[in-house]
Formats: sequence, C-alpha cells, structure tokens
Amino acid sequence: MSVGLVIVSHSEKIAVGVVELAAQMAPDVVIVAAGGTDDGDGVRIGTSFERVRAGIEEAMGDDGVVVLTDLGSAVMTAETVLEFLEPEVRAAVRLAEAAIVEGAVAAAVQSQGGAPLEEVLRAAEGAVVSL
Amino acid sequence: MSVGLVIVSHSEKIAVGVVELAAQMAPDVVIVAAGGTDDGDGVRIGTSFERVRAGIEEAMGDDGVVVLTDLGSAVMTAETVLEFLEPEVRAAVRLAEAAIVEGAVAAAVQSQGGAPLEEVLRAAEGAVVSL
Amino acid sequence: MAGSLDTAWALRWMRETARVIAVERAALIDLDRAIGDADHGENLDRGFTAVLGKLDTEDAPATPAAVLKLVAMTLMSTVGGAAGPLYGTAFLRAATSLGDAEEIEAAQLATMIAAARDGIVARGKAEPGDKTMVDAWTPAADAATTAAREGSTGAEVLAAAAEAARAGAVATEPLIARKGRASYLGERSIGHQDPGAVSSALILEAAVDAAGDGAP
Amino acid sequence: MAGSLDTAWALRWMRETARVIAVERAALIDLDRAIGDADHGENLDRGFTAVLGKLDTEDAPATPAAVLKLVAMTLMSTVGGAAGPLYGTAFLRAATSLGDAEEIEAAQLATMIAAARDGIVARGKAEPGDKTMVDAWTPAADAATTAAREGSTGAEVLAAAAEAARAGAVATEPLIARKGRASYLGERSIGHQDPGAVSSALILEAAVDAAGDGAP
Ligand SMILES: Nc1ncnc2c1ncn2[C@@H]1O[C@H](COP(=O)(O)OP(=O)(O)O)[C@@H](O)[C@H]1O
Ligand SMILES: Nc1ncnc2c1ncn2[C@@H]1O[C@H](COP(=O)(O)OP(=O)(O)O)[C@@H](O)[C@H]1O
Ligand SMILES: [Mg+2]
Ligand SMILES: [Mg+2]
Ligand SMILES: [Mg+2]
Ligand SMILES: [Mg+2]
Repeated sequence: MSVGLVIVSHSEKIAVGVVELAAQMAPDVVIVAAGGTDDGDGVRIGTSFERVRAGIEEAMGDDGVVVLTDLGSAVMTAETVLEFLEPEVRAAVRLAEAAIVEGAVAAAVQSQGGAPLEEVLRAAEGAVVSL
Repeated sequence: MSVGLVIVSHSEKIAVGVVELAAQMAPDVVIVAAGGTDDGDGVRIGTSFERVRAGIEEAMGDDGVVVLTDLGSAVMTAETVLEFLEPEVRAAVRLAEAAIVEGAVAAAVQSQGGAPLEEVLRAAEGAVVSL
Repeated sequence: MAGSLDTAWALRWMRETARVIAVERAALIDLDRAIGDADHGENLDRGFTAVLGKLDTEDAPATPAAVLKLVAMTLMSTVGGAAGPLYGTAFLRAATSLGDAEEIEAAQLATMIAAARDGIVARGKAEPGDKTMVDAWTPAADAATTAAREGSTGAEVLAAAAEAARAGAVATEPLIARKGRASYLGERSIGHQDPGAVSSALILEAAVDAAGDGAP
Repeated sequence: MAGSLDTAWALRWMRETARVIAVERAALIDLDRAIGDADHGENLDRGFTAVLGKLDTEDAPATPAAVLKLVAMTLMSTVGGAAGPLYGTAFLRAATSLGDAEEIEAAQLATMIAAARDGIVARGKAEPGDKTMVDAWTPAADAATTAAREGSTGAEVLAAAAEAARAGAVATEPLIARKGRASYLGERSIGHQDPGAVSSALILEAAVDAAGDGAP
C-alpha cells in the first residue's frame, strides 16, 4: 500500500491532468481527481463536496490520504468534507498547503517510495516550484 | 492591452484547465495554453518547443508576456524558446518561478487590472498557495 | 399565529430566499464580475433551486432545524463556489443551535443568527472588515442579540438583523478585500459591494418577509 | 579517406545514433522508469526518428555543422522531455563551434565536445556529480581535450571521449540525483544509472562507430 492522493481543483481538466502527470512517476499510488462541480447538468468550474468525499473514500488505504487543493474555495470545500468524516477516517487525512501541480508530483513520488503520511504531506508542502 | 500569459505544462489538460480557471477572473487577458507535446501523432505528456513559441507569439501584445511552467523540463523548453526570440521580443518576456495554477490566477488578475509586466510577474511569483 | 417562527416559517423563509435569489441572480453575478469570477448569482440560484426541489419531493421536515439542515446539506453539495461551504456551514450551525424546538423564541433566534455567523467565520477565517459575508452577518448577529435583550419579538429581532446585514453589505463598498478571490484584486476591490455580503442581506430580508407572511 | 571526420561522417554518426537509440529504446525506458517517468527511450527514439526523416527528405546538409544544427532543431521540437532542450542545445553549440569547417581536426573535435557539454550545463545548470548527462559529457570533454593535446587523431579523440562517457555513465549509479525529475527521489535514486548519461554514452559511441565506417 501507499498514501493516496486526492486532487481538488476548480477545473476538472486540471485535476485530471495532475493525476496523469503525477501518475507517470508513481504508477502504484492511488491518485484521484476531484475537479469541477458535479450538479447533474454538466461540470462547471467550481468544487464539489461529493467529488471530494468520494475521492477521499477511493484514495483511502491503510496508509492515509493527502488532499491537495487549488484556490481558497477548494480548501473550504475540502475542510467541510473533512468535518463529516468518521473520526478514525479523519485522522488519516491531511490537507496540504501546497502548490497543486508541483506538490502533487512531489507527494506522489514520495508515496510511490513508501513514505508515511506525514512525509508525503511534507513533500507536497515543500515542493520546489518548477524543479 | 494587458500583459499576456503562456501556460506551459507537461499536460495539455492542465494547461487548458489553467487557462479556463484564470480567464474567469481575467476575461480581457490573452492567456494561451501550451501543454503537452505536439509531434504529429497525438499529444503525449511533455512539452513542445513549437507550442511554447507559438504561445508567446499569440500572447504578445504591447505589454509583454509572462510564461508559467510546471516542472523543470518545461522550464528548459521555455528557456530554449526564449533564446531563439528576437532581442526586442525577448526583452518583453518574463519566465516566472511560480506555482503554475496559483501563480497563473494571481498573474491574470493583475494583468486584467492593467498592471505592468514586472508587477504581473511579481504577482505570479508571490502567489499565496491556496488563497 | 401571525408571525410565529415555526417550521412553516422556516419553509416560507427558504422558498422566499430561493425566489429572491432568482430575481437577483444577474445583479449578484455583476457584483461578482467586478471583484470575483462572476458566478455568485449562478452558484446561489443553482443551490436554492436544488433546495426547492428537495422541499417539493422529500418528506416535509418536522422542525425548523430540520429545514435548515436540509438546506445546509443541499447548498454544500450544489453551490460549487465558496458560498457552498460557507452558507452550508452557517445553516448547519444554525440548525444545531435550534435543537428540536418547534417554535423559535426571540432569544433563540439571536443565538441562531450568531451561530450562523460563527460557522462562516470558522469556515472562512475572515474577520470583520475583510470585505466578505462576515461583514453582513456580524452586525446582523449583534443587532439580533441587542434586540432580543431589549425584549423585541422574534419578527422584530429578524428585522433588526436584516437591516444591520444590509447596512453591513453596503458598508463593504469602500473596503479592501482580504479574503476570498476578491483579495487577489487588492486595492482594486475598493468601490464594489461584496457579493456574499449582499446575498447574506437578501437571505435575512427573506426571513423577515417570511415572518410577515404567516398564516393568520 | 578512412576515418576522416567530414560531413559524411556527421551523417553516418546521426544515422548510427538513431539506430542504436532504437535498439536501446526499451533499456533507456527501464532506466527512466526506475528514477524518472519512463519515457527517455521513447523521447529519444521519437527525436532521432524525426532526424532520420529530415535527413531523408531535406536537402543534404553541406557541412558537419549543418548536420548538427539540423539535429539540434529537430530534437528540440520533437523530444518532449528534458533531453530535448538539453541535447538540442548541446548539438547547437557543437555546430556553432565548428563554423563552416568541412573536415574536423582532432583539436576542433575536442572543442566541439566541450561546447556540447557547456551547452548542457548552460541549459540545465547541473554540476558534475548531480547524476545527470553532465556526468557523461564532462569526462568525455576532458578526455577529448587531453587526447587532442597529446596528438591523437580525430578518431582517437572520439574513442577517448566515448570511453570516458561510458565510464561516467556507469559511475552515476551510486549517486544521489540533484537535478531533473530523479531529484524528487532523493536517496532512492541511488543504485540506478542515469538514463541521460547512458544515452549520452550511446551517442558518443555511435560517433566512434561512424568514424570507423568511413568509405575507403
Ligand atoms: N474566506 C472567506 N470568508 C468569508 N466569506 C468568504 C470567504 N471567501 C469568500 N467569501 C464570500 O464568498 C463570496 C463569493 O462566493 P462565490 O462567488 O459563490 O464563490 P467563489 O469565490 O468560489 O466563486 C464572496 O463575495 C465572499 O462574501
Ligand atoms: N537540469 C538538468 N541538467 C542536466 N541533465 C538533466 C537535467 N534534467 C534532466 N536531465 C537529464 O535528462 C534525462 C531525462 O530525460 P527525459 O526522460 O527525456 O526527460 P524528462 O525528465 O522530462 O522525462 C535525465 O536522465 C538527465 O540525464
Ligand atoms: Mg464567485
Ligand atoms: Mg467561483
Ligand atoms: Mg523521462
Ligand atoms: Mg518526461
């Protein structure tokens, strides 16, 4: 197993693109895109409580999940989802203060290498811009 | 006019998504996606000299262009393109050391507000992660 | 009883909010275009339209708290912008503050409005003066508390809150945004009312109108 | 003249490189899978296949520099990964160093290899020991300079460079990557040869083979 990642972006394309980019260097890590809204009639730019919730569920394995967000409203959506999680699930989730693309690649590589939750989080938050 | 932006990502989806996200708050700014490769048989993950070159050409107005990149090889591709520009064009281009998504939104808003090249660059480079 | 703040009132409040938001949709979009991403009216209209759908199809909620909780959950999952988690949290905290009361007294109403405000602050970490919806809810909560302490009726408490929220929204115009998207604009955010503060005033005004519309 | 390093040699060098890269495609991909994104073999194969296409269809370049310039431009626009701007810059600087010489002398060859190395360093800012292709090109340039100073023939200079490049590539195995994607791996990059250093050795070995294959 390894630490899962959830990529919460206002844009579905960004989220899916980040997953494809990060997966290149981390083929065994579960990385889930949670981008755009999901309100029945197409995807708008925005974030979706349900996509984030489902993303965390999908990415959750034995080693926990790091969530990466783009703008402030994505952070708020993610924090709201976190409040609804069961305490033992919540305890295994970290919300990264990280650049979403650069942080996701760095975190994915660490997770692929078997790093534990806090180290994967640290990799995301410390990601050098344009390495 | 306003400062143009070029979004150089390894993933075409990320580049297009960043353009749609940044354009929301900057409808009058020319923001060009230069994502993925472009080698005749489909788009792979990578960067394309030609897409970056054409992107700068398209985004260039009277006020210059800021280029944002994701990973290191995107930086190298962009720097190579810059070396081939005419000196007077080159002088109006800045390569931002910035988080690609967060920096693009911040830069786009500044450009929409009529900020000059160096200020748009500064906005990109100083973008607060997950504002 | 005219003006009694019960489940029927809570339902009228939400239906009236949905109506007003639909009417003000374009105006809210314009406000958000000036200092944001031009979607606040669309976001809220989508959210409250979904609320109407739930009210029309699901079992009628049995208490005011149940109404507000349903609204909270619906907004969280349909709005898509900052207003989703913010109003979602506000209505959820408001619902929790009411317990299983079937009718809301003036003091409880003031507590409810303060709980909503606290939810928004907890979620968004904005302070008064940051040019956000907090600048509508904070004076609203304060005015409601004062009115309740001075012995006003529930309807009067609501009216005081709505009036203060509107004044708070208007007063955001000269402020510099320090939270949310508008903060990207820095000084250029001056000269526009904050869209979320304006929609907050609309929501509290709808509560007043719903209280006035009570069956006799 | 056997072994003369002229335009025909430059053309043979590039064709031989394309052939070898195609053969080693999977091996280079495997190296890049271990410490990168598993595309170095694909990137280079695509680039040199495009080079072959140009050599087959465009007017034959008239000088060694023209061959290398065409290769540089083609790699830059077709490779897609770090190797594109890096080898592109290397071949461009190499071409520039040759001027319009029709035949390359030993000293000029050493200068050319050093120019290629300098181009890679200018583009990627890696230092020796960072576990990149610089670790193949730096010993190659040094060996070429020494050989030329000691009076070796052009073919001997090439052979010295190729041998040093291969040793340099092998010596990247115990290093920790400090530049490029592999640097994300930190200590986990230990124990694998750098893909770009290995492909660099292949390119210089192809130059040797092309020199040996000269028409009599
Ligand atoms: N951190 C915050 N705290 C309080 N309110 C906020 C915060 N961020 C945004 N807002 C409010 O949300 C409103 C914008 O809502 P909306 O347009 O739906 O979201 P978005 O900015 O995601 O498009 C703002 O006008 C402001 O009142
Ligand atoms: N900054 C750099 N300086 C020198 N060489 C580098 C640098 N970054 C990457 N490389 C070289 O590029 C090789 C990877 O090439 P490639 O797989 O084509 O690119 P990418 O990493 O973009 O997928 C590495 O093995 C290394 O030799
Ligand atoms: Mg908005
Ligand atoms: Mg929005
Ligand atoms: Mg690679
Ligand atoms: Mg690559």
